Formats: sequence, structure tokens, C-alpha cells
Amino acid sequence: MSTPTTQAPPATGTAPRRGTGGSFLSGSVGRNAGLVIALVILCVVGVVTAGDRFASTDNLITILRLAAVTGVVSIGMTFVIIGGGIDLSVGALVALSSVWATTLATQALADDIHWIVMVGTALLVGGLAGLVNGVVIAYGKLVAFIATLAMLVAARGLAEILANRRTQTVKNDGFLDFFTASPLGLPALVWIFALVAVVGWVLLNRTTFGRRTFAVGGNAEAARLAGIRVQRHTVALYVLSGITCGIAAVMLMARTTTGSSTHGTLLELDAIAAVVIGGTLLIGGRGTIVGTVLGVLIFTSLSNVFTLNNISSSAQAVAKGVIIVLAVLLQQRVAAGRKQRRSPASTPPTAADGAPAGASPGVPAP
Amino acid sequence: MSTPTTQAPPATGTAPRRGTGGSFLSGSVGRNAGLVIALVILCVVGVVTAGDRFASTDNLITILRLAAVTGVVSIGMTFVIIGGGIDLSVGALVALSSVWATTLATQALADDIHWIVMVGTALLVGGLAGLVNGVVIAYGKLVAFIATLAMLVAARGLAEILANRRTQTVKNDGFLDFFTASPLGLPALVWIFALVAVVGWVLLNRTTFGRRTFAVGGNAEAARLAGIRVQRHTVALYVLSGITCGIAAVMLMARTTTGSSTHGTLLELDAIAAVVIGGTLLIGGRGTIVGTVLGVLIFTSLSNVFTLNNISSSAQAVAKGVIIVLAVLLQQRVAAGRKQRRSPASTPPTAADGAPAGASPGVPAP
Amino acid sequence: MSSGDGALLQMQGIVKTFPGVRALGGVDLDVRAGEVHCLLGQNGAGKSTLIKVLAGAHQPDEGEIRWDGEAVRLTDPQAAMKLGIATIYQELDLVSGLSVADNVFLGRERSRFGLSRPAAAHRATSALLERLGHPEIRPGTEVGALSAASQQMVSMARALSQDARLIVMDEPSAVLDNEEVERLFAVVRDLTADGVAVVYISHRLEEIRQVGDRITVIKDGRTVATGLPARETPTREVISLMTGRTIEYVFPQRTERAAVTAAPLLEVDHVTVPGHVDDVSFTVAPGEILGLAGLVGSGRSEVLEAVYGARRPTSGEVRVDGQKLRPGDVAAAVAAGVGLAPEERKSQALLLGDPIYRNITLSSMARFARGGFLSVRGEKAAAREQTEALDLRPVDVDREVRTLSGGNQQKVVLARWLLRECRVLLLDEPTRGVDVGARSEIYALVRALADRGVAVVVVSSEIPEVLGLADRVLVLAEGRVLADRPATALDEHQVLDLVMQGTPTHTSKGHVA
Amino acid sequence: TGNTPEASESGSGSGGNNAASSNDDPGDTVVIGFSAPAADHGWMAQITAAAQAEADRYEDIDLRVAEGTNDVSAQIAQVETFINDGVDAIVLLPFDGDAMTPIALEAMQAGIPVINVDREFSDPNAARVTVLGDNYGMGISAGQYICSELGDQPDAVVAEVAGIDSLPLTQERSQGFADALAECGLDVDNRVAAEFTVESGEEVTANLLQAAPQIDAIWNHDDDQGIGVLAAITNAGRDEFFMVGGAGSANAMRSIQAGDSVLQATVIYPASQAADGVRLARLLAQDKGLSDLTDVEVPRQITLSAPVVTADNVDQYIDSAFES
Ligand SMILES: Nc1ncnc2c1ncn2[C@@H]1O[C@H](COP(=O)(O)OP(=O)(O)OP(=O)(O)O)[C@@H](O)[C@H]1O
Ligand SMILES: Nc1ncnc2c1ncn2[C@@H]1O[C@H](COP(=O)(O)OP(=O)(O)OP(=O)(O)O)[C@@H](O)[C@H]1O
Ligand SMILES: [Mg+2]
Ligand SMILES: [Mg+2]
Repeated sequence: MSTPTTQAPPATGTAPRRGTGGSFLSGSVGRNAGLVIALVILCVVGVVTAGDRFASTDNLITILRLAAVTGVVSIGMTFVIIGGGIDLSVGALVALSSVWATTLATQALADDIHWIVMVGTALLVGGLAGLVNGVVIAYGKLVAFIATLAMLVAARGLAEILANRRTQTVKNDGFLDFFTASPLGLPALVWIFALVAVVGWVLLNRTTFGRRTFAVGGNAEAARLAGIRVQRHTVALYVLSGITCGIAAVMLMARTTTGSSTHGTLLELDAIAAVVIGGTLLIGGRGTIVGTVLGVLIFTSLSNVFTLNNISSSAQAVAKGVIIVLAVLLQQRVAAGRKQRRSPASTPPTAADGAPAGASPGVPAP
Repeated sequence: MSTPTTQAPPATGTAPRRGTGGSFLSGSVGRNAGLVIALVILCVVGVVTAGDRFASTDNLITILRLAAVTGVVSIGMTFVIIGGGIDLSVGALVALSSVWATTLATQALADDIHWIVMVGTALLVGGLAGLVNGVVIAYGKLVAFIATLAMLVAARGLAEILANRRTQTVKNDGFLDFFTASPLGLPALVWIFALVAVVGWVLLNRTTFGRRTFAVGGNAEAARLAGIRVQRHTVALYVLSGITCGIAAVMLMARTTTGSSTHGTLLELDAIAAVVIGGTLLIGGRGTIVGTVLGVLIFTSLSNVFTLNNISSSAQAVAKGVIIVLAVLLQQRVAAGRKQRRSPASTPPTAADGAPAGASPGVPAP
Repeated sequence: MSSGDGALLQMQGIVKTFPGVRALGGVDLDVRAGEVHCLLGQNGAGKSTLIKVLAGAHQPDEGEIRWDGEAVRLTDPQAAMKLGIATIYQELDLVSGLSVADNVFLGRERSRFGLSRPAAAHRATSALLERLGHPEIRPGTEVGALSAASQQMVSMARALSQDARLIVMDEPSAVLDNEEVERLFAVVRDLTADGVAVVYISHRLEEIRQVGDRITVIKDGRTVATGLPARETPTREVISLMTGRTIEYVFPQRTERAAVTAAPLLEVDHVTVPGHVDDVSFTVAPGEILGLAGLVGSGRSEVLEAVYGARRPTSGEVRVDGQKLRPGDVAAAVAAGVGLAPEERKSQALLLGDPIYRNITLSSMARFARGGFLSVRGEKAAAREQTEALDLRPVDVDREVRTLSGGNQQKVVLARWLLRECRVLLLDEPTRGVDVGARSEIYALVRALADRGVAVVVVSSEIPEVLGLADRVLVLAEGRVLADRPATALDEHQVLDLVMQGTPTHTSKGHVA
Repeated sequence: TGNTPEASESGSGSGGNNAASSNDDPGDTVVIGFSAPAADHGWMAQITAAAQAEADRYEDIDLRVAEGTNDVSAQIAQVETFINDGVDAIVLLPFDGDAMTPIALEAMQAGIPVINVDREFSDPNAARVTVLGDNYGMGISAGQYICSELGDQPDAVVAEVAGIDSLPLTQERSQGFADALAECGLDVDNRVAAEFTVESGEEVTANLLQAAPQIDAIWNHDDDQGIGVLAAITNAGRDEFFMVGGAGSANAMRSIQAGDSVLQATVIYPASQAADGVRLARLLAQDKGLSDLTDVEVPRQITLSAPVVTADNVDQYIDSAFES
């Protein structure tokens, strides 16, 4: 981020943007200082209004556990969006994977062999559906929005047919025991989320795969002319997103002890919102895992604080809308401030000066 | 469009792309030949499978009337998206406008003065909410996705509070008589849709406002350097979208004789899908009203044909997903074919050949 | 030609700072009505920043601008346009989705009651393009479908349409060929004869001599000399003012090559890309530099793209070291040791939002990765080595490429392929927008690479550059090879003659898709 | 499918309790249009499935099922399509009763009998028959049950996990619940709203359990989301309270039967309503009456009761409960 002075439009690719990789603490977290502050404010509000009920370990674990499913999907979504795409099908893929992994046949197989079969099924279904997304987008050259919207509709329909619209109960005790355990005091779901986030961070910032993702999303033509197989990479991104949906399905199966075609309803909106609030540009080429994780935590804590205070769902909605806007504005101001401090000589940001592209869906904060 | 070889990435704004304005028939419709073909195929399927039940005037009017509400919102959405933004709040704004225009107070006022008060209220509420969107995006520099998502949440919450979660019935006979009339055999709603589409087309293709919308969305920096007040224009686009939501609210009120906080649920997805399937780029700078209208009609006819053929909802969903993908692929092939014929010398498009940006949410078809 | 002593424009002590960079540290500029005032300086000296301040696109931190003797504040581009300042920006600032006419009148649309009047705009645009000598560009064409040169003409038409008193041109000739530059100069002379002032920026010193009246030299964001007579000031002096060094502006010595007998490294065999490349064959030996000359639109870029796999030929084949390359597969070409520095660096080569080092290592990532894990430290060290070798400024490899000046961005692209250590290097307009100092360095580098056994193909619109740098020259017209001769056997006039012969009418250069 | 095993006036049920009546004899083929909200949760899915199953039992019924939708505008278009099509009767479970009233009126005016299911129209003339579950009654039943268990503890903490909050039916249920609790001096201390899905049930309950460290009773509006509610309770390791469900799924009843969870009771909200509707539509279209009733004319309104199912009477209901 920089002062708005030089903010250029996204369409020209000259927009000033924040750094991408960077070392973990000084980089990602520092860059997301505004989000951290927003989260801290939220926690302070929680403590003030709900006291120990908020600050208790149990409650924090509840927040983390609720954040876990959306979080895992959002990590996959972060990759897709940085790579210049979007995946609207995630919620439906979670539903489809959960249903497929809990059909009578799969559960019978799991009983015979090992519950890992259910996990494998979920991941495989998610991955394959992601593969279809990726191939249609990269080789069929369909706009990602439409291709994954079609997948959303189709996958949910398929899940309904498979499940006959029934909620399928997970019977396998091994599965339930494993995923509802709490090693070292933290629930398995939280461990999975943490693991996926860390793997995602390393993959994005420390591997050639991550670097290519930035390149493909930042300037696909330049990436192609630099020798990157853009189409293949695009497919890989959607497969990755599909696999995270499979993981999320397993987590939801553990959390609710069911597989259902209604799982993950509107999850795509939550995930995209978390990714975008975390500072990832919708036009691709820029984004952080840490920002996404913070984004997910902010949304989850928000609902928690609301519920602790017994606020009506309508009032929650209004407050939520306002808070989202405030959080992002805060993030922008803080980032601008940091920039200022780093370069004391620079111009104070003025509204008149530039900042042309407010209209763009992917315009970064100044 | 050009040969895929030279297709540049969306972020650079230098990609060769299809024309924007052009004369109505040869231009817009011609460019959307694939969509027209898809619609014709759909109609043929309708006639073959449902015979007269599909081809009857009544049925066509039903399709048009259903298309009308989504259609009006989609016209506003087309402007916002061409201008480089996105508006996720449309469904919620329809709900809020419909509720506000049907409160006891408003209806009492309408009874005293004229039912036009209700229409005015709806448009005003929609326009004001759009103004808030626009100001937050253009001057607050919030990403449009997040700003309008926040508005979605907040507006629906506000609508619920206003309506106390009850459905409010429209009592004013003048209002109902006016909007349920069928001048010249076509329902008023269809007339309104037609009017909005024509006004939208003229505004987009024949006025400076339209030219500037393309410029702001295509290259905001260039627009700024050309002396266009980009921020002000951005605000205007969201106000426009808000007003179309107000119009849609009036139409829904006429259709259902109610105002309700549940009106327009998921309308944003329908509208965006129609706009995108109609060939408008999600990254902005490119799009047509005719394409949007065709997109809306395709979606509406699709459900109509499904209903006539008594297909189960789950199977419908799967079929719908597949058909969307096929329709867009068809549109692309036809467009590529037309291009070929126009410039016989150019390279035949091949998959290996370029087309780097399959990953991008807004990449045009080759 | 300069009429009157009263300065039309005076800029004094202009300071402009970007986060972390002081782009302008006190620049003075005064321009008189009816003169062509040339602005010179190295890449990154601050020329473009200065003219953006003048255009109202940037707000200066300090300094004063006087117009007709009165102090003015240019708060936005409109303010500058109202005064009569028209600007042609260095980076093409057109909306590619709009038609030529729409672009020309963008922001000042011809309209009646809010309804646009396309016919009027088309007529006016046609007239302007005619005046610029490009009647073949149709006002209804979409700008995105035009070649870079034609787009430059559209920007020009836009500036002319404003009836300005001062027109600023930031490297307008970079994408033009000789003939088009001549036509541009004719227009400039017309303008100055009418009393319009022109601020002209270019890295081609011979152009300055042809068209300029006075020179202002900027170095590191400060004016180091102003008001120098354009024709009389010796090149040596200008260069030393710009660079602080005395550099010989010459091409490196050709190596005496017995190598011609060596087996060719790159073989291009009857390659055809319909509409662009017509049965082109040539070979390049290791250590050889092949130049491709021709007018804009003659298909030189397409030849390179076909070789590189970025464009799929319908027939013919390309071999590197005897191995056939898979057609239409860039990754295969890169794996075989071919590199391309494309013509449009911003859209085709650079990740503008990424730091310099990532752009440089993009094609050599495998070298810094073990099991897919990257060593960022290794990357940065290698990138730093390259930036130092190329004298790229700033030296900080963490800087976003977007914030670099045009010439330095070009160096980033070159650095990428230098790091890659390719065996075949394809350079499309490698010195476009590069300052004289850096140019000499690039020439030397290319020669040094050739001496190390790299086969180089260079496309340039500057014929002297092709002749000076290359060992052998291929002259192209309309996608066909007209001549294939040793560079020493050709001179500029011969090349031009060849090109003209091969191009029956010059309207056939219509850059229309 | 019937949840009313004692062969109530609804006269429905694949159990075929009263299938002996002559009304089951095949008549002219009847085309019935059926439209309901999106089957986005088990109860609603069961509504459609039961209607379909009912239609399949009669060879003279041709049931046209429109795509379930929560978009009133789309649902109106579906009914329009049915009218254009000239179906013999329409069974309509509106997403929003008020909003569907005008189109239902239109259908009636076109001579097509409309059977209004579950969510009532604002105009009685808009439907020939109205088959309603009793939402307010459901809340009352749940409230009364909790009163009977906790009536002696005025400080008892009662929590409520509602369904989709923007639906009028949720409001009615909550209203009934609050009214019944007030009778015995209790009130709702914590209230959250889920979306009728397992996932949302788990999510809001997890938060609810944090908000209320000590609870005595919970009423959950819907047994589908109830699976998630129970999962959250298990996850949190809480068991100091009892829970009352809603709708009456087989799952819930098995839990009640087994007595292995906090779920002690559930309030039935029959998922057979649409099946009843289809059956009535057939009778109306074939001009038959309800021969089993004293008044053989098909009545204007049928309200299904909302009985409470507990361990004591679960055996009576479990066979006819729906699988969610
Ligand atoms: N938006 C920006 N943000 C940060 N730094 C910038 C920005 N624009 C320019 N700079 C810096 O300002 C300095 C001057 O750049 P400028 O583009 O004016 O150079 P120039 O003289 O036009 O060079 P060239 O001949 O290469 O075009 C450079 O160091 C450049 O990196
Ligand atoms: N995207 C495009 N679509 C269709 N035709 C194009 C496109 N880009 C270029 N052309 C045409 O291809 C021909 C060759 O263009 P190009 O400018 O690449 O040639 P060149 O010899 O490389 O010129 P330059 O000196 O500008 O590099 C021209 O006739 C041009 O109009
Ligand atoms: Mg410059
Ligand atoms: Mg070229």
C-alpha cells in the first residue's frame, strides 16, 4: 500500500500494491496491522461486554473451531484469487464431498478397511471437482465466475441426488473419535486449520508453486512468455481449492457428525469476504495467507461477540455491515500510516490527488 | 478479440478486445450471436418437449414477466461492472426499498396523495443506498466487493427491522391497478423492463456518460488523465444501480402485492451471472446491454422449460450447471468463428496458442 | 523559430517525493511559445514525473508553476487542460476498449443534450489523423486492436484536438519507425509555426538535433543545464551532463569471426504464420547477432514470437541445436534455452506489482529452488548481481517494478534473460526507451553474450542500431524476407530502399486488426 | 409419511389408514402443479418427497413439480406456468404466503383450485383448501412442555435456537413459545437463529453455549438443524439441561427413544402437509368429497395439530416420522 497519490487503476496493472511474500512476522502480520488492530478491538469489546464468558479458554476454542472450516476453504480460495481466478463452487463442493464420504457404501467400506477411506473419498471428490473447474477454465477458457457458478449449481444438485436430500449420519466411531479429540488441549479441527494455514503459507511464500501463482495472477501473459505453463498451473490452483473443500467437508462431518447437501451453504461468500478483507486483490497477483486467516477470525469473533450479547439477528446484520466497512477503513489508514512513517519525506495523502479507481472490484486500499 | 496469441492479460488493459458500442443490430446482437443461438436452441427444446405449452403467448409473457425483475437489476449491474465495480447489495436493496415503500406510513401518505409516493420512496431508498455504496467505494476507497457485501448484510438487517420481519401487504388499489395492467397485451412489468433496457442501451452507447463508464472501467488512470472525474462517476454508477433496485422493488411489489425483507434473495448472483454470461467482463471496460438482456432471458427460459418438463429440482440443478457451461462455450466458438470470417488471414485459434489468462475472473472468451 | 522572450511556462524548484523516492529534487524549466524544448536525462532522472506535475496528474510537494507569467495551481488534469496544456504520456494512456474517436475526445466528448454525436467525432478524428499522416486508422476501430505505433498516433491526435498552447510529448518516437518520426516532426514544425510550444522528450539524440530548439537536462531529479541550444551543443557535452561521465556513444567492436562455419545454433525453417509471417527461414550461429530490420508492422515481432512458441506457426519448424522445438509451446522453448525480451514490456514481460528480484528470477526459479522450496536470499543475491551489471537504478531489488522508470523496467527484462543464461536470445526492441548511457551498456552486453556463444536475434526500429550491432541483417517486409546480408554490406539508405520496395503502398501498413 | 397416526381429518398417510374409501378408486387423470420453496433442509425436502410419493400412489395423478425456489418472483412465474398450462389443481407451499396471494387468486379465478400448504395466504379466497401446520401451536406445545418440566423454577434459564429468522413462521413459533413460557413465569434468556441446516445449527449453538454457561432447557425449532445442535452440545460436553426439538424427524425420535442425549421431546410439525394437499387436490379435481368425514365436502381449512413426542409416546409416532 502507498499513499493514494499514486494509486493507479487495476486495469493498467500499475496500481501500487503491497508486498507479497516477506518474512512472516515483520512482513505479513505487519502489513496486516490494521486487521490485527481490528481483531484486538473486537476482543476488547468482547471482554468488556461479555467479560469472562468471552475471555474464557472454552470460548476462544469455540471461536477457533468455528473459524476452522471457513478458514481451510479460505486458504484454498486465497490461492485461486491470487492466481487471478475465483471459485464460487466451494460451498457446493464441501456439500458434495461430505455427502459422498458419508454414503452407505463409503461408510461400509470405511468400516471394513479404515475410516481414512472416508477422508480419502472427501479429498478425492473435492479434488476431482476442482479438476473439472480448472480444466473448463484453463482449457475451455470459460470465465471463472461462470464456470464455478455452474459447478456450484451442479454439485449441489448432484449432492442432493446422491443423498436423496437426507442428512447422512456418520456412524464410524474411529472417525469421530479421531476428529473430535483435542490433542494438547486444542480440538483436532483447530489443529487441521493451523496445519493447512502453515502449509498454505509455506507453499505460497517459499516455493516455486507460490511464486508462479503470483506471476499467473499478476500478469498471465508475462508469466506465459517467461516460460510458465499457465494453463496447467491454473488447473492446479482449482484442484488445490477443491482439495481444501474436501478437507473442510471432513471437518464439517466431524463437527456435525453428518454429511448433507446443505453443508457449506453460502460458504463461498464467507470465504471470498475473508480473503478480500484480508487484503488479497480480487484481480489477482497479490495477497497473503495471514491476512486471510485474520479475516476469517474477525468474522467468526464478530458473530461470537454478538451472540454472547444476545443481539437480535437483524441488529447483528446492520452492525456487521457497518463494522466490516470500519475494519477495512481502519486497515487502510493504518497501512497508509505505516507507509508514511517509513518514508517521512512523502506527501500526505490528499483526496484530490489521484486515486482514480474506486470503482474497481479489486482496487487495493490506498 | 483477436487471435489468442496476442491476448494480453486483463491487468494491463492492452488486451485486444471486442467492440463496445456499435450499431444496435449489426453490433450488439451480432456480437452476441452465440447467445442468440443458445436462446433459440433453448426455445426449440422447449417447443419440442412441451409443444404449445411452451410456445403459447401466455407462456412467453410468463417468461418475460419473470425476466423483468432480474432484468432491470441486471441493467444497473451491467453499468457497475463495465465501470469496473461490482454490486453485491442489489438483492438486499430491493428488499429494503420494497419494505420502505410499503410501511404503514408510506402507504398512508400514498393514500392521501398519490400512489406515486410509494414509487418515489422505493427509488429514493434504492438511490440513497447506492449513494452510500458509491461514496464508500469511490471516496472511502473500499474494495467494491467488500463495501457492497457489507451493504447487503446491513440493508437486509435494516429491512427486517423496519418490517419487523413481517410481510407488508400493498393496499393501494391505484398502485396495483397501474402496475398489473397490460397495455397493448403486454404486462406493465414487461414494458418497464423494455423501457429500462432501452434507456440503458442509449445511456451506455449513445451518451457521454456511457463512454465515460467504459473509460473508467477500462483504464481508470487514463480516464483520470483525460479529465474525467472518476470518483464522481463511480458514485453515479452505484446510484444508478441503486435506482434500478428501487424500480425492481416496485415491480416486485406489484407482482406480489407485498413488501418483504426476503424479497430479492440471491438476486445478486442471478444478476451478475446474467451480466457475465452476456459477455460483460468482470474486470470492467467491456460489456453490452443486449448481452445482459439475452443472459437474463436464457436463465429465465431455462427454468421455464424445466418446469414444463417436470424435471426434479436436483436434476434441474445438474442440468443447469452443464447447460450454462455449454452456452458460454457455444458463445465463444461462434464469436471466434465470426472473427475468423471477418479476418480470414488471422491465425486459427488453437489451444496451445496463448490464451494465458484462463485463470482470471474476467478474461474474455478468445 | 522561437518567438518572443516572454516565457509561456515557468516551473521553478519543483520537488516531488514518492514513498521512499525523491523523484524530483528541485527542477526548473522554462518554455517559450513556439519553441521545441527538449528535456533530456537518463532513465529515472525524473522527466516523466516532471511532465506529470505539469499535466496536473501529480501534485508537487514544493515549487512554483507560472503560466503566462501568472502563478497557477494545477490540482487535476482538467486544470492543466483548461490552461491549454496537452500531454502525450510515455505510457500509452488510452482506453483499449473504446474506439479511436472515443479516445480522442475522451473527457471532452462531442455531445448534444448529453447524447453523443459519433458522426461529428468521427469526422473530426479523421481530419486529425489525416493531418498526422495516418488516414488509414479508422475512427471507429477499437484502440486495443491497433499496433503500438498507431496507438501513439491516437494519443497524438488527442493532444492536437485540444487546440493547446503547449503540447508535452514524452518519448513519442519510441514506438515509431524512421518514416513515421519524420511525419511527426512535420507536425511538430506546423505546430510551432502556429506559436504552439512543444516539450519533447526522447532518448534519441539525433532527433533532438533535428527538431529541437533548446535543451534542458535533468539529472537525478535536478536541472543541471537549461536553455542550451539544441543544434550547437556537442553530443559529448549533452551526454556528460546527463550521465556525469563521458561515454562514447558507439557500438561495440564486432568480433572477428571465423565462427560462421560453426554449425548453426538456431535454425528457422520455412515458418509461416498466416497473415503475419510468410515462409521465413534463417539460421543463427553461436556467437552471431542477427538483426531484423523492417517497418513497423512488417512482422518482425511475429517472427520472434513464432520462434519462441508464443505464436503457433501453421507450417515450418524451429530447431535449437538440431532439436526441433514443439510448436506453440513457450515453456519448451525456454527449457531449450531460448529467451525472449518482448516488445511490450509492461503487458508482456513484467509483473508490475512484484519486486525487482522476483521479476528477474521468474524464468530461472528452478535454480534457486530445492525440492520446490525457494531460497529468497539466493534469488536476491543473483538479482543484485544482474542489476549492478546493468547499472539498474534503484539498486534496491525489493522495489516494485511499477515504480521504476521506463528504461529501468527494460533493464529488468534483460536481466531476467541474462540470469537465465540462455543459448538463444530474442530481443524485440531492446533499447526502446533506454537512455544513451544504458544503451551503450546494453550493446556491449549483447556483444559480450554473443562472444560467449549465445545466438542473438535483435529486432529494432532504429536502422543504425541494427546495422551497428548485428553481424548479419535480415530485412523484412510484409512478413517476407527481402534480404539477408552481412551488416557491413548494408547502409541505412540501402535498408530503407529495400523496405520501401517491399512495401508497395504505405497505407498497406494499416495496423488494423 | 403421515405424522398423525390416529388417522386425523387430514386423511393422509402412506400408512393407508383409510385407504379403503372409494375415493381411492382411479378416476380421470388429474394434472396437479406443485410448487414449494427450495428443498434446502430436510423438512422441506421431505415435503416434496412426500408429495411425490403420494402422487405415485395414484395412477391418475400427473404431478408437475416446479424447481424449489426461495425467490417469490420465480415462484409466481411457476404458478403462472401452471395456469397457462391449464393444470387441474395447484398445490402451493409458498415461500411467502402474502406474496403468493395475488397469483393464487388469479389461479382460482381461472377456475383452478389452489391448495395452500403450510404458509397461509393473506386472502382466504386465494385457496380452495388450506392445510396448515400450526406454527404458533408448535411454540405453545414446546413452551408448555418446558413449563411442565421447569414450572417450579422461576429462575430457570431457557434458550431458544430458532430457524430462519426472516420467515414469518419462525416469528409465530417464537411468539407461541414466549406466550406459553409466560404462562408459567418463564422467559427466553438466550435466543439464536440458525438456517434450518445442520451446519448452521452447530455453529449458532456453539456460540450459544458459550453465551449461557448454565442452561435449564433449550427449544430447537427444527430437528434437521437439531442434529447440529446436538453435535455442538456433545462437543461442548454439556448436559445440565434438556432439549425439546421441532418438526419431529425420525432421527430425533430415535434419540428420544434411546434416551441417550439431552433431547427429551420434540414437537411435531407434520411434513405430510403437501401430501395431504396433493390428495385433496385430486379429490377436488375429480369432484369427490371426503367420504370419511361427516361433512363430505372438502373443508376450507385443515390445521394439523402439533403434538409433543416424548419417550412415553414415541413408539406411536416413530414409524411415520420423516427421515431427515
Ligand atoms: N509512482 C511512483 N512511485 C514511486 N516511485 C516512482 C513513481 N513514479 C516514478 N517513480 C520514481 O521516480 C523517479 C523518476 O521517474 P521518471 O519516470 O520520472 O523517470 P524518467 O526520467 O521519465 O525515466 P525514463 O527515461 O526511463 O522514462 C524514478 O526513480 C522512479 O523510480
Ligand atoms: N492483436 C493483433 N491482432 C491482429 N493483428 C495484429 C495484432 N497485433 C499486430 N497485428 C498486425 O500484425 C502485423 C505485424 O505487427 P507488429 O507491430 O507486431 O510488427 P513488427 O514488425 O513487429 O512491428 P514493430 O516494429 O512495431 O515491432 C501488423 O499488420 C499489425 O497490424
Ligand atoms: Mg519517462
Ligand atoms: Mg512488433
